[in-house]
Amino acid sequence: MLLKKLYSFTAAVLVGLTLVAPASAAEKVTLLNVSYDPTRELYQAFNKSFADYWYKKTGTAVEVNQSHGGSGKQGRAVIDGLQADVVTLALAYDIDAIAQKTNLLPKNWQTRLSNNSTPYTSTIVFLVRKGNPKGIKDWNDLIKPGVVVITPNPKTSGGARWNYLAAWGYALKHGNNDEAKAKEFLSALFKNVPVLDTGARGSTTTFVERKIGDVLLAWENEAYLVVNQLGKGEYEIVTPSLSILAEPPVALVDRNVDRHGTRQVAQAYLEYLYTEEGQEIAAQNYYRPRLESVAKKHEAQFAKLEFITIDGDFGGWQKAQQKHFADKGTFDEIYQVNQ
Amino acid sequence: MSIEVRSIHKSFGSFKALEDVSLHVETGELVALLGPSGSGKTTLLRIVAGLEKVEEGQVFFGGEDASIQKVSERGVGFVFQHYALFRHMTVFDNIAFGLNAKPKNLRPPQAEIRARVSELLKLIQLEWVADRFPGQLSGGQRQRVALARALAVRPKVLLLDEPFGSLDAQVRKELRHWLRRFHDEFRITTLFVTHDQEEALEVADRIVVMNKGRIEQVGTPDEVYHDPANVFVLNFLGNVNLFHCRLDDGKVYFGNIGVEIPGVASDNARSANLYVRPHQFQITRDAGTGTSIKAAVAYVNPAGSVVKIDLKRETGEMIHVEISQAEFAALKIVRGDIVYVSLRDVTYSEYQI
Amino acid sequence: MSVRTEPRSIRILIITVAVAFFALFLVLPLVCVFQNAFSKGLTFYVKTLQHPDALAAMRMTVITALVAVPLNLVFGVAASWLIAKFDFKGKDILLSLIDLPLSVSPVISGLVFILLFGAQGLLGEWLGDRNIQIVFAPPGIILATIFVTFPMVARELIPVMKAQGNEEEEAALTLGASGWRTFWLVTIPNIRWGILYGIILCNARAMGEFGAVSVVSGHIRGLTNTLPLHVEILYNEYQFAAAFAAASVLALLAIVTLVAKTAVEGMMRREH
Amino acid sequence: MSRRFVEPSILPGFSLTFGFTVFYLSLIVLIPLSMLFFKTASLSPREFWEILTATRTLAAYRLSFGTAFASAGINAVFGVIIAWALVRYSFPGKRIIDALVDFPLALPTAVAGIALTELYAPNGSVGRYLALAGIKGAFTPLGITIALTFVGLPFVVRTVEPVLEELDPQLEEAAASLGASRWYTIKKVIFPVIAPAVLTGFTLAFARAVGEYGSVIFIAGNMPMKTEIAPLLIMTKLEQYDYAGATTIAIGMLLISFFFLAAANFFQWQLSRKYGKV
Repeated sequence: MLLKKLYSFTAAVLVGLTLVAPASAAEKVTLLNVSYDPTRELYQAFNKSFADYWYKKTGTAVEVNQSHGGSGKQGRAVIDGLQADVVTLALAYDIDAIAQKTNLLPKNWQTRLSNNSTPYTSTIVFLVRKGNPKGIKDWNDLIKPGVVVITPNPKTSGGARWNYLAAWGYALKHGNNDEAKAKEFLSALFKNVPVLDTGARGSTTTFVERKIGDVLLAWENEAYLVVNQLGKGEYEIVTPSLSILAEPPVALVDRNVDRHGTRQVAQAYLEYLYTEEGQEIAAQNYYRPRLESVAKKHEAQFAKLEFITIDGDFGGWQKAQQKHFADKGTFDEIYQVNQ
Repeated sequence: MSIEVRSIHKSFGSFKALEDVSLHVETGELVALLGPSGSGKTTLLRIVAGLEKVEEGQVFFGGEDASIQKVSERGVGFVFQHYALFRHMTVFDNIAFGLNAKPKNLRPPQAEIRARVSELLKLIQLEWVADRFPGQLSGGQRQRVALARALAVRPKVLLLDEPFGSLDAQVRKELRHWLRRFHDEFRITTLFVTHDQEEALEVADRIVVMNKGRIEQVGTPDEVYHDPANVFVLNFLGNVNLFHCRLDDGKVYFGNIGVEIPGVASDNARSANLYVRPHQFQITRDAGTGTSIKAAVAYVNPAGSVVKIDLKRETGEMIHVEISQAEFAALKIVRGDIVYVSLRDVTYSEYQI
Repeated sequence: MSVRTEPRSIRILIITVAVAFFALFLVLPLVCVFQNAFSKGLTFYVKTLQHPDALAAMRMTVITALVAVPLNLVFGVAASWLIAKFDFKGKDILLSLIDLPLSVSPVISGLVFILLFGAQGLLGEWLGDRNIQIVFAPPGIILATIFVTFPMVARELIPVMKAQGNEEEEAALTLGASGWRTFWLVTIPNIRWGILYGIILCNARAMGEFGAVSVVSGHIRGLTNTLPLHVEILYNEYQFAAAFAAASVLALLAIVTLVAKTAVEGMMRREH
Repeated sequence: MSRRFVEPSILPGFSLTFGFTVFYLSLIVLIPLSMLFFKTASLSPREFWEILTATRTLAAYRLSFGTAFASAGINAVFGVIIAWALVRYSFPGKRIIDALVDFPLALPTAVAGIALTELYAPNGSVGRYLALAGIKGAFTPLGITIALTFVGLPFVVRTVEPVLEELDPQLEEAAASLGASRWYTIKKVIFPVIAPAVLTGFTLAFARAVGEYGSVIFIAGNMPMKTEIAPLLIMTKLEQYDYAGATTIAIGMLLISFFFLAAANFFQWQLSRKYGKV
């Protein structure tokens, strides 16, 4: 409500018109969910469901506005003042950044909701063209000469960082935990990457629309989206022997909800993600649900594989970011060598 | 209304356009500002109009200080060199502009404006172009419309900047005469700028000759032509022959020929520069009394109201002479003839003592 | 054959090269946009454009242009009057400062407003305390657009006014008109085609700006999306035909702009 | 020099327009832009220098300025050819071409980017044939150059066109009457006259191309060190919450642009001094 008024006010000041966002007269609550790229379809469905639920429960209509973009970019927008009530990003790192740079939410935000504040998980899988002409089965197939790999840029894309870390984890495991070998493995892998799009969606477009590459490293949910909707019958999903458990976290932005007077509904919004209905929607959108009952129901959909985790294997996002993706991290080193 | 300009100084950046210029124009006079380009004549005109600000000096209209008035309050009629007609308005609207631009309480009723414009259109004999746009008129027509526009507000003084500067020779002559007649009829104090000496001599009551930001001479056309104040004025108004000569014993010596010249006083001078206009010579077939100079006819141009003859002295010096057609007919000169030249008069002389 | 032309063979070669280059770089992209836009049929096309988000984006785009263009127009007229009519110290510096936004990357153009008005920016706290939202809201989009289109009108008007000279204004003043009346009755009618030309170019850029607006928009569907951003969103949702449909509106706008521009040029030429 | 600040004029409105122009300029352009320097001030000179000279930054600069330079060069050549064809010859479709020259100015850059990628990607309608010839269009510096060429095309054509139109026919006739061949006339008589205009167009196209983001980002490929343009690097830094780094790179870009523009202005000033004003 306040958000809308805010827009109207500022617009009116500059524009002299209130056309932009006419504050509705009826009791209606507006939330802003700032999210990352691949969750568009998920939240489209989820918002509808939540609105029904909330209306039945309280009699108040709720409209959830969505903002999507690269996870890092979205985090920065919130830091810079984008009035998010809730953030649902690709990495805990990006929400950590918000907590560190601002006092919008407490530093212990991740402990406030169950399962590390990640109501659904996902993983990184391979998407290959029909019939898997290059015979790609696992990570070590990606570094073979002549295999063209598509992945976004880890510097700008959250998904790409999961890709990178999954590959790193595989290389460590199969190289006696030798970091130098892991670096070599990733260097060889990225030699096979011809385009680094800025976001996961850009990579998918490159792979699907531009028909570039033999294999796309993708979020599992994105891979399913492509296989089932975008290019039916043209693609196959290959699940590697090992991958990373991607945990996209969600959080309430305290200062913003208090300012907007939306704490109650925003909290309910996030909690609804953990309910059976919420979990069901997540599963339908190919996110791995946390709730046992829903997981069981969709068991067939999600392949079983060995997971490494960000906290268990990389010591958390802060460390992983520092080591791999910050300036002069391992990713930069790879490109200095490749140069 | 009289115009008085008092010790005007004006510079553009480091260029001094006008230096200590003072001028008085009587009510009803038609005065020409004459000078080469860059002499400051247009600047002076624009200062009188109030189009240019001055660093020093004042302008008075009818004894009243106009320096403090803005251009729009001065009540001058200004005609621009390139007419500056409003190209998006018809001739009618152009002429009516000054009346329509007056504040509401001073603006005459529309009927009166229409009558005034019609009257002016009649005056400039262009009633039939009232609804045309300036772009559809010839140069001469535009010039007259510009004049009518300036006159519409009944200006106290009329200022014209090179009014005929960009017209063909024929139109120029016509308009020149028209302006003279117009002035004789209405007697509006008029100041106009020109670089054409013939135009100034023909039209103006008085001529102000300017050079390098200063006034060289002010006088009637007769005065400035026949009695120039200095060499610049002399040179600027018509052709002139220059003779360097020795003075001795009341006679002027060109080489070894001594000539007695009327009006040249020679008290104790030694050498002199004599300036002689082409019409001030007399040509004879015979040497006469011996006070003439021998020369050969190098070139004859009989086309025109006078006959132009170039003579070459034995020293190689050229003399430009103009004689009447009647004289020419009597003399029957052809190229190569040897003739004798004597001086009827000298326009101007300089002496070294 | 006139001395001012070349042999036929060379003439044909030059024309061919010009047309080929032109086709490759200009016509093909245009054809590509429309071909993709209608790839799913007219009904789909219309439906895409009638989507509430598309309409909201169009509304935002129009509002942005409605604010940015008049402001830059007023500025353009003032600046061109200043520069064409007066001689003052530092005029050259002022001129290049006016052109400055043209050589600033759109990304930077957006960024500077975040640095100024963002929550972490210089004025962020002050604005936050007063609940005034500039970036990630329409005002930010409008500001970034004004920045990007800043010199567009002025650049068109300065040469026009310079070529015009001062004589007509001076004539009006000697005829007793006040400064304002001179401005409205003489100057404005004389530069009206220049003004229109500037408005058209400024408007096209204002409606089409992507980079700068993208940085300050916040990408909230239905609220802070302009049409170019909407194109990107659709593209990222794998709705390629829809993205190109929205893009075709902008391409159409570009074509209308060009037609209007050519018409105005014709008028200008006819008047001289 | 003791010149006055403003030459006196009877035209009104100097204070008003000067005040308003400077105010609006400061408000919209100068104050926001000064934020770049404000933000960078948090770095020590050494940090500033290190960011500016990091290999990745340098590679991005090289790419941005190199492709901008290349595209401006291509536009200078083809722009003159197009302007020449439009001014001197008549051929079917000339009016349409003349009108469409400004298309890139009017077309939103994002749309241009998507359309060009569609065309020049290996499976695109042009890229297909390029691929056959073994040339990679999209996702290489060539693709970036293509996008920048598109964006900068109008500038050279539009600055050269009026100069060609106003070129005094007597110049060429004089040259021909003096026995010069056509090519010699073009080289020695016409080109020197249009050269300053070509340079102006080149400079404008270059300035526009250097900062271009929307149309490039789709077609670039964004490989660090290879196809990562400087504006993208700024975005990347921003997404790592590195404001100072981003503004440093931005300032670097601004300074290099200014250097190029100043050099071009100087060169042009020399040309026009040599050949007289065009």
